[in-house]
Amino acid sequence: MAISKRKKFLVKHASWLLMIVLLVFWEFICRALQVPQFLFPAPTAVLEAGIARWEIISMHALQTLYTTLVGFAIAVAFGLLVGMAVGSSPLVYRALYPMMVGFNSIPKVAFVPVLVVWFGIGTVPAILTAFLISFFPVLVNVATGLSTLEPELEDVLRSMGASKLDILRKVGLPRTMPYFFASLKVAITLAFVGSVISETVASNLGIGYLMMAASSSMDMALVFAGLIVIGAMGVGMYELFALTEKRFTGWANRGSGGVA
Amino acid sequence: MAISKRKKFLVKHASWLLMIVLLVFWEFICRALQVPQFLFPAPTAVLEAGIARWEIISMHALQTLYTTLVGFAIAVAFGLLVGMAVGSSPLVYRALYPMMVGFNSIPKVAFVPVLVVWFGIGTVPAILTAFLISFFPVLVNVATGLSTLEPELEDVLRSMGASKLDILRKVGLPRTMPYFFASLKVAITLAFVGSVISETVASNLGIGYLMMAASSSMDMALVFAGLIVIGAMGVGMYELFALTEKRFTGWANRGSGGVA
Amino acid sequence: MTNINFTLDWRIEGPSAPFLMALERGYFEEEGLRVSIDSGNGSAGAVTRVATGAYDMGFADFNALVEHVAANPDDSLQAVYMVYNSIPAAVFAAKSSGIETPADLVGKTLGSPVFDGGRKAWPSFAAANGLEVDAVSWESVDPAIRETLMAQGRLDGITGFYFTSLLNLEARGMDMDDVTVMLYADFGVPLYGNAIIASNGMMRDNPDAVAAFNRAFNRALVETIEDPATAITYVKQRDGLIDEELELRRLNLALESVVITDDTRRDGLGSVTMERLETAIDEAVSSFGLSMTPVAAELFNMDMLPERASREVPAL
Amino acid sequence: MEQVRFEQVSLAYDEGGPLAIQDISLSVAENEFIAVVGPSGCGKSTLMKLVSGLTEPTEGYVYVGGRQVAGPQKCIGMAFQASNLLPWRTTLDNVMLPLEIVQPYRSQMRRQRKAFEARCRDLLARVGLAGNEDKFPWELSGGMQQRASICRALIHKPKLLMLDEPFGALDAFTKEELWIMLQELWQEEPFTVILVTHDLREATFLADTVYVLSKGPGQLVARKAIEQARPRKLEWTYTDDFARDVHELREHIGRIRES
Amino acid sequence: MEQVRFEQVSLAYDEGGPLAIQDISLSVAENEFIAVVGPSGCGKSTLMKLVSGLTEPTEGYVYVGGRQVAGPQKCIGMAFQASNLLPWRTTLDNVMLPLEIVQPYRSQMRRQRKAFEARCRDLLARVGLAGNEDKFPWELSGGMQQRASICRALIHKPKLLMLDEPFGALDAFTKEELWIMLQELWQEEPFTVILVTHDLREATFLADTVYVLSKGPGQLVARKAIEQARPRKLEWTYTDDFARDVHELREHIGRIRES
Ligand SMILES: Nc1ncnc2c1ncn2[C@@H]1O[C@H](COP(=O)(O)OP(=O)(O)OP(=O)(O)O)[C@@H](O)[C@H]1O
Ligand SMILES: Nc1ncnc2c1ncn2[C@@H]1O[C@H](COP(=O)(O)OP(=O)(O)OP(=O)(O)O)[C@@H](O)[C@H]1O
Ligand SMILES: [Mg+2]
Ligand SMILES: [Mg+2]
Repeated sequence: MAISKRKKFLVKHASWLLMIVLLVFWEFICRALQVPQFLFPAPTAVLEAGIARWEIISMHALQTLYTTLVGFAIAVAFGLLVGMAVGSSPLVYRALYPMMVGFNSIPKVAFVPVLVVWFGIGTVPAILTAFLISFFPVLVNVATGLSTLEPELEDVLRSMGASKLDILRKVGLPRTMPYFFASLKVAITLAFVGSVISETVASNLGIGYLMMAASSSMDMALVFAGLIVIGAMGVGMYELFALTEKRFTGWANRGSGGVA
Repeated sequence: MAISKRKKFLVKHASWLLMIVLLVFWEFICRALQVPQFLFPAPTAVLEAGIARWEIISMHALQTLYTTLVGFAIAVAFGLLVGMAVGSSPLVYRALYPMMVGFNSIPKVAFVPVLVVWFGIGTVPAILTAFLISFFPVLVNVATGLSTLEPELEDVLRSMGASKLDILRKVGLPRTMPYFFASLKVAITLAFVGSVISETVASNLGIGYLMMAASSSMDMALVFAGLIVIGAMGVGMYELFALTEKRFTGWANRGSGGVA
Repeated sequence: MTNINFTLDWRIEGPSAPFLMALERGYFEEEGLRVSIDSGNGSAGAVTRVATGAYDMGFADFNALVEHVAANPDDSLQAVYMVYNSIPAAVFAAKSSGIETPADLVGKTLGSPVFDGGRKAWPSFAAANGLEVDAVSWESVDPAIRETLMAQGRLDGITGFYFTSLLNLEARGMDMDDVTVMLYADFGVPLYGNAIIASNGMMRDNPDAVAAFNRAFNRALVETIEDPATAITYVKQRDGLIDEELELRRLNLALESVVITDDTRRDGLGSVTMERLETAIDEAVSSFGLSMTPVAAELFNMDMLPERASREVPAL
Repeated sequence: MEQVRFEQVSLAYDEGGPLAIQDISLSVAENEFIAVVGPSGCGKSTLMKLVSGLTEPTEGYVYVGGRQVAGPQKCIGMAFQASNLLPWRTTLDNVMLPLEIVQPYRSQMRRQRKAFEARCRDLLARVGLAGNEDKFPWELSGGMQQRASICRALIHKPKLLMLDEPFGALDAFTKEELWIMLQELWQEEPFTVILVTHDLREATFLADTVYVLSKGPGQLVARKAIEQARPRKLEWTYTDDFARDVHELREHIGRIRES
Repeated sequence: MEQVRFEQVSLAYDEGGPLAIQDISLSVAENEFIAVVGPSGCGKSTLMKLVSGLTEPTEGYVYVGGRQVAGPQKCIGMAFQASNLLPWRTTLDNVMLPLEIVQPYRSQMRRQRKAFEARCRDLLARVGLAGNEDKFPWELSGGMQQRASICRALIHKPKLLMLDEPFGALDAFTKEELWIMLQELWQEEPFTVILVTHDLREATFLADTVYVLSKGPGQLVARKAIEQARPRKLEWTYTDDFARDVHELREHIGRIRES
């Protein structure tokens, strides 16, 4: 029992423990190899910079969080809708899929200038970039989830005379939830990447701007503080999903003990 | 029957047809709105540029394809392995997942300068960037696939006294294939993005370099030709997966008629 | 043979001509050097590349070097050949916004990336022309789109490299008659431009190779000035993508604006005067808000320059 | 009036492949209770899919309620051979499903949710699942899943009820209780029933007419009317009369196997 | 020698929740054929999971082959109540699965693949599935899936065979054929069998000993030895002798239900 309790403790706090281990390791590497500050600052330096400038950082972070979340929300809605279309119709599947893959192979940063020219500098291009970069995983996973739906379950609904829409709502989507939540984890990281990238190209606000500004004044510690804030926001969003996911896909995770 | 034949034809060639429609639409917009060439060149201009410089483009494209594929291969292997660990062990799940999400929220382009210092400019940073950017979707989907494995199927193997590894090989992985292939579609697009981005920052070769060079000589048609070549390579890779996918996940797609 | 890997400030363009010419014509080899040249990612990035030892030498912004050494006093990177005798930055402003003189900039919006040399040196420009530092407001935009935005009238003006932004504005359909161009050097900014820099290790272990590099480069630079059109062919040879005509213009603009100046006519190519160097460093320190002032003599190593006679600006 | 009608129906799952059923013609009157028996793999489940419109016949026509079947039907309740409960819904929610889909319940769902829930709980209690309403399907035993699936087929009072081996995983006593329950429901408010079963006693006890399918591609080989009056009592199953009927069916099937 | 032994075993699926089985003690001799009967939901499948080590008892101990069960066993063949065939494998490959996992077959797989395949095809033919080897599970009827699953449990000649309602979806004739087949196999090379079934005739015909579980949390309420000599013939099932045994079991269960 004692062993199991210790194990539970370990499982519960594993992420913190690992993070601390990694930070210590990073600090050690930086000191031992004397990695120059302007290349890769040690965590202590980053922390220092972060604390010293936390007000500025948090202002920029809020902006980035805002654009990211709006872009992400649009991406999820769009990804779900198109994913449903792709997953339910062979015609749409054939027509859209290659196109989408092609489009997504293109670095979105190439479109930012065009967006800036159309929508001005700042929030809108960041939102759109976050959207453009993050809808694809949602689309692919929703489409895959729907197209691998067991026909037996579909038949249950069909036998009641359910419409296509009913089938989608009552069987297709619930069955697709594990796929959907998996894609959210990928999509949120991409949304952050998208808005930060757009901010580096054209914005006066946001972590992307902060990082550019910091790196142009060679303040790498601040750059890394920005990166870490992004990472932390990503983790925060993940924890949020993890909570929701538990509710929606508990049935699918019934096998794997403590995971879900 | 005639109708069904026409429909089949439509389904088969849908991607081409849609592409042609879009190109015509793009051309039309460019002409009608007189979109300036330096902002968004028309397809005809892009085609012209592409044909005029096809030798150079294909040289750069080959380099990009090479770095992308190597990075992608590493990403798939790594994503599979870590995904298997995350999907089978609650401890690893808890420890690694938040970390990975945090890491992936950070734009990879921020790491390229560091990679350049260690590995010089060119092929290696491009490969590594492609890897870093594209392993996450594979990891997430493999982990999700494994952790949503029906315990009933697992029990079949367990009742034979199969080892954990056997269970993974005989049930876990086959069951996860639909998830895996979905992730490949996302990962390959990201791998292209990664290597191109790395090339724009640190390389003398590759489509990324081509695009930067072209844009600094204000040859937007060539920039877009580069983008389109990337897209086309993405589609090519997708078609390759689609073929393999059919073999491995046909069982899961049995419901959806002509799709798989 | 000594191996030297060298990073440019930016992509292969017209102004890279002398480096490529020295390579292709074998001038480096004649000096006993095996040189490889890579394209760069910004003139500040080049400093980092050399500082970390990833590259032995590079073509980098001298002001970025000042900044780097101010932040990392232990790093003894040195500039060894001042290629651009003055900072190539300029303000480009639309006459339609009513801008003819620096004073007209007050209250206007300028655009450029935060790392742009012109933007960073703005306080110098402002001081030299009697403006408040915050007389203009800034939009941070990527280099790739600032000219587009200005051409569209979304920005009153931009800062940028003279010979880059000028060409970009033209390509976006602006008539240079409608644009006010204020080259920093012409408006009292004493800052230096891009220089060849050498790493710590290079200077310590093999100063002769650095000097040799400079000799070879100097020779190529002189020949480039004499015949830019031929020089451009080496650029084309290296990178088939470039538009020769355009790059020739770019090269000529660079030569005219920042390479052939009163100073270089007087002191020869590549050199600096200690006096101006000190002013320039002070100016950089105050402009960028640096915490310390590096010692001028440690930042620029005069000993590496080829002899004076070979550095004469050729008469055209 | 005729409720279901097969006209020389054949079906091959793969185009040009072997037939699953062949040349079947039969008709079921409104409110008739028929049973279909036959060896394993003869096409009984296939027959059910045809009636409910889940598959289309390769040849011939199927009519339900006088209309040719083209796609899923609205008035049907079906219990599948494998219970096919939705794993993300509790037992109660699984049984509620038809009420969320089928009119007129669907439009009353909002207002009457509580009443519908009570109705589901009642039905679940009747099949012995009281107390299991909030369990998920995988927390039920095989027989319990099957009973939940029967409830799901019944809850919306379909005009045509189709049961594909609904009692296969139940012990004799539970099974017999459910026979009685089904008969009661059917007598209270008559509806048409098609029952597929392997249990000849079950077929005899419940059905008005029993159809026997042959092996291989299923063909109709016999049709036997069971004349016993309703309500039938369990005691009847101990009579010789009953045994004779069962035996006759048994012989039909035995003959198929030998051929 | 004792093959399986339960010592006061209880199990609750949820910690502190209701018991699924309660205080069960029994022992199965080597090569004994036992059957377990009881009302639906009484814990028969749970019992099987305990023997095969898929679940751990909450209280008490389970021994197999003299060793306490801690985790999955190596010498077991199990046919689940729901057939649980792997959907990405053809019928043949599903039946081959144990040979890929269990020693000594596993290490001979490479060299003897052909021979093993032939063996699987033989077994499939014996249960009437010849010609369906290359079909996927969802292309089989319910009864065919069940037969494939029986083959999968038998193919590697396990020392302990566990069958959880293996014949529930089969018609009477196929079922009886398989009874005979199972008895033959068992007599050729004896092994221990635990059979869960709802069919009391089946239990009586096949088993040496029949255990009766009570409703609710399953408890052992009766144990009946069937004395009939082997090999038993189907004719025996028509005798009064047989009927009496079946009836006795029936009464046991009937009494459970009333209580
Ligand atoms: N989805 C399918 N694809 C291809 N063949 C199928 C499919 N479903 C059933 N079959 C085949 O059709 C035949 C009839 O199957 P069906 O399920 O109707 O039998 P059944 O009478 O219900 O048998 P059981 O009593 O075993 O349930 C079988 O030979 C089976 O292999
Ligand atoms: N995975 C599970 N989680 C929670 N409860 C379960 C689970 N599996 C079974 N149960 C419960 O345990 C009890 C016994 O189930 P079990 O499957 O052993 O019954 P059974 O005797 O096999 O019934 P049947 O004859 O219907 O198959 C039931 O009340 C069931 O609800
Ligand atoms: Mg069937
Ligand atoms: Mg059971």
